[in-house]
Amino acid sequence: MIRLQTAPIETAELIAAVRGDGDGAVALFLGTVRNLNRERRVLYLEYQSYEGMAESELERIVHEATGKFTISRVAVIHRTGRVEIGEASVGIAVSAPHRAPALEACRFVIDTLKCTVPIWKREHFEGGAVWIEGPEGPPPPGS
Amino acid sequence: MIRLQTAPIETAELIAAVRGDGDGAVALFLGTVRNLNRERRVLYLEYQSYEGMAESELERIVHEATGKFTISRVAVIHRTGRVEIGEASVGIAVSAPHRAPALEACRFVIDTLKCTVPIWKREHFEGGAVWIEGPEGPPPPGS
Amino acid sequence: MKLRVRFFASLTDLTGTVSEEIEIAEGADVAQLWTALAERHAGLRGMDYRPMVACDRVYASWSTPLAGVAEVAFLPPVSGG
Amino acid sequence: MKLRVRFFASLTDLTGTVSEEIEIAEGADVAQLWTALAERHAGLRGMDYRPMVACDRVYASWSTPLAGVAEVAFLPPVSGG
Repeated sequence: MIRLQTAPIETAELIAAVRGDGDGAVALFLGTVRNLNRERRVLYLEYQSYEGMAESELERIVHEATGKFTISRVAVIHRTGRVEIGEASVGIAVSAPHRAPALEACRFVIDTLKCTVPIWKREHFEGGAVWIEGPEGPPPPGS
Repeated sequence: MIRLQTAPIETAELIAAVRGDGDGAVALFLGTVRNLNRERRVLYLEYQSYEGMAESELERIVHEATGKFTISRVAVIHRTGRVEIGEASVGIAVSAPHRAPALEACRFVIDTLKCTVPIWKREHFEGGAVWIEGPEGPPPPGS
Repeated sequence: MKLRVRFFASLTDLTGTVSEEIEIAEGADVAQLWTALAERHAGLRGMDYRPMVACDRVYASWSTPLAGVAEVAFLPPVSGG
Repeated sequence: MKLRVRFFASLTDLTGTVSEEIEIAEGADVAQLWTALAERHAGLRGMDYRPMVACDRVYASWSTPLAGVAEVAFLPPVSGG
């Protein structure tokens, strides 16, 4: 299961989507919105995604994880729009026969998601808002 | 929160027990009962614990994890008595400002729990039951 | 040929738009498209990095030819999770 | 002095009990207690490994003296999780 949604993430749904009777482990990761970022008080975050491409990049990551680790199923839900402090912006569940690959694949999916999936967050604070963007690439040609 | 219980584990309770507004990550691990073990069809498991000592060993592990990793809170629930196929026998939740220590501490807690916490499982299968016990130590003195 | 261009995150602030159509020469590549866009949008000319690019929702490079492409998206460093 | 002894997992099958009281000499250690238990329970004599031991719910060693200890537990290799 891969989904972008504006509604809050239900962890029970993520777990139910991956759980199987042959599995001995389920690893779950939730990225949650912090009330502080770089010592600035955050009011809420707002997520923008490139619809269609975000889902297909997530599919690619899940496919890569399934090839790399001995796991059974992966489910990923990412919020879009406004996400409040303390809420989960992303939830990842991985099931596997044994615990080590479940936890390692969960780590791989969140790490890769943060590098490649076209989703951006805008941080809203008292008096303004800024786009938070990852480490920058090389300058544009001719600049 | 550290608890042994006969009732099914509610993951929402584990997550609520650790989540804080300053945290950016929650890692959760569920150990679930497999329907097959060493190619034998399992009917259900039965967990026995050394009450009092199991909890204090878990406290010790949580304390060690909190010293070792930059994490906020840890919650552990382990079932005792009969646990059905597909149900979680153990649930561990760890919150942290950042994702890497949350996932690493979760791994540390389950790995250490499996080595030191006085809990044993008895596997029930068609026609019998056996105690599952970890790797054995040296022979008793004088044997 | 006609293309749809999409901007995301800070690029929408720099261009004042999330999406626009542009007419570009047959045989142009992504770098040439960017040059044309920078002529339209002063905000893009001051950028100190080159964004990632996707052609029809698949990551591409700045030398990717645009023949047969319907939608090009410029993607600032992502920050999901 | 009087002690409570607890057995777990396969040790309950080998001894036929989960708990019993035993009278042991002042100054005895865990290893001496085990020898006394093995005299009572034939099942313990055939064991090919030495279980872990806890004194008053804290891991101890086979040379731990039993003075002041109320409860000794013998613990097969654990298998929780």
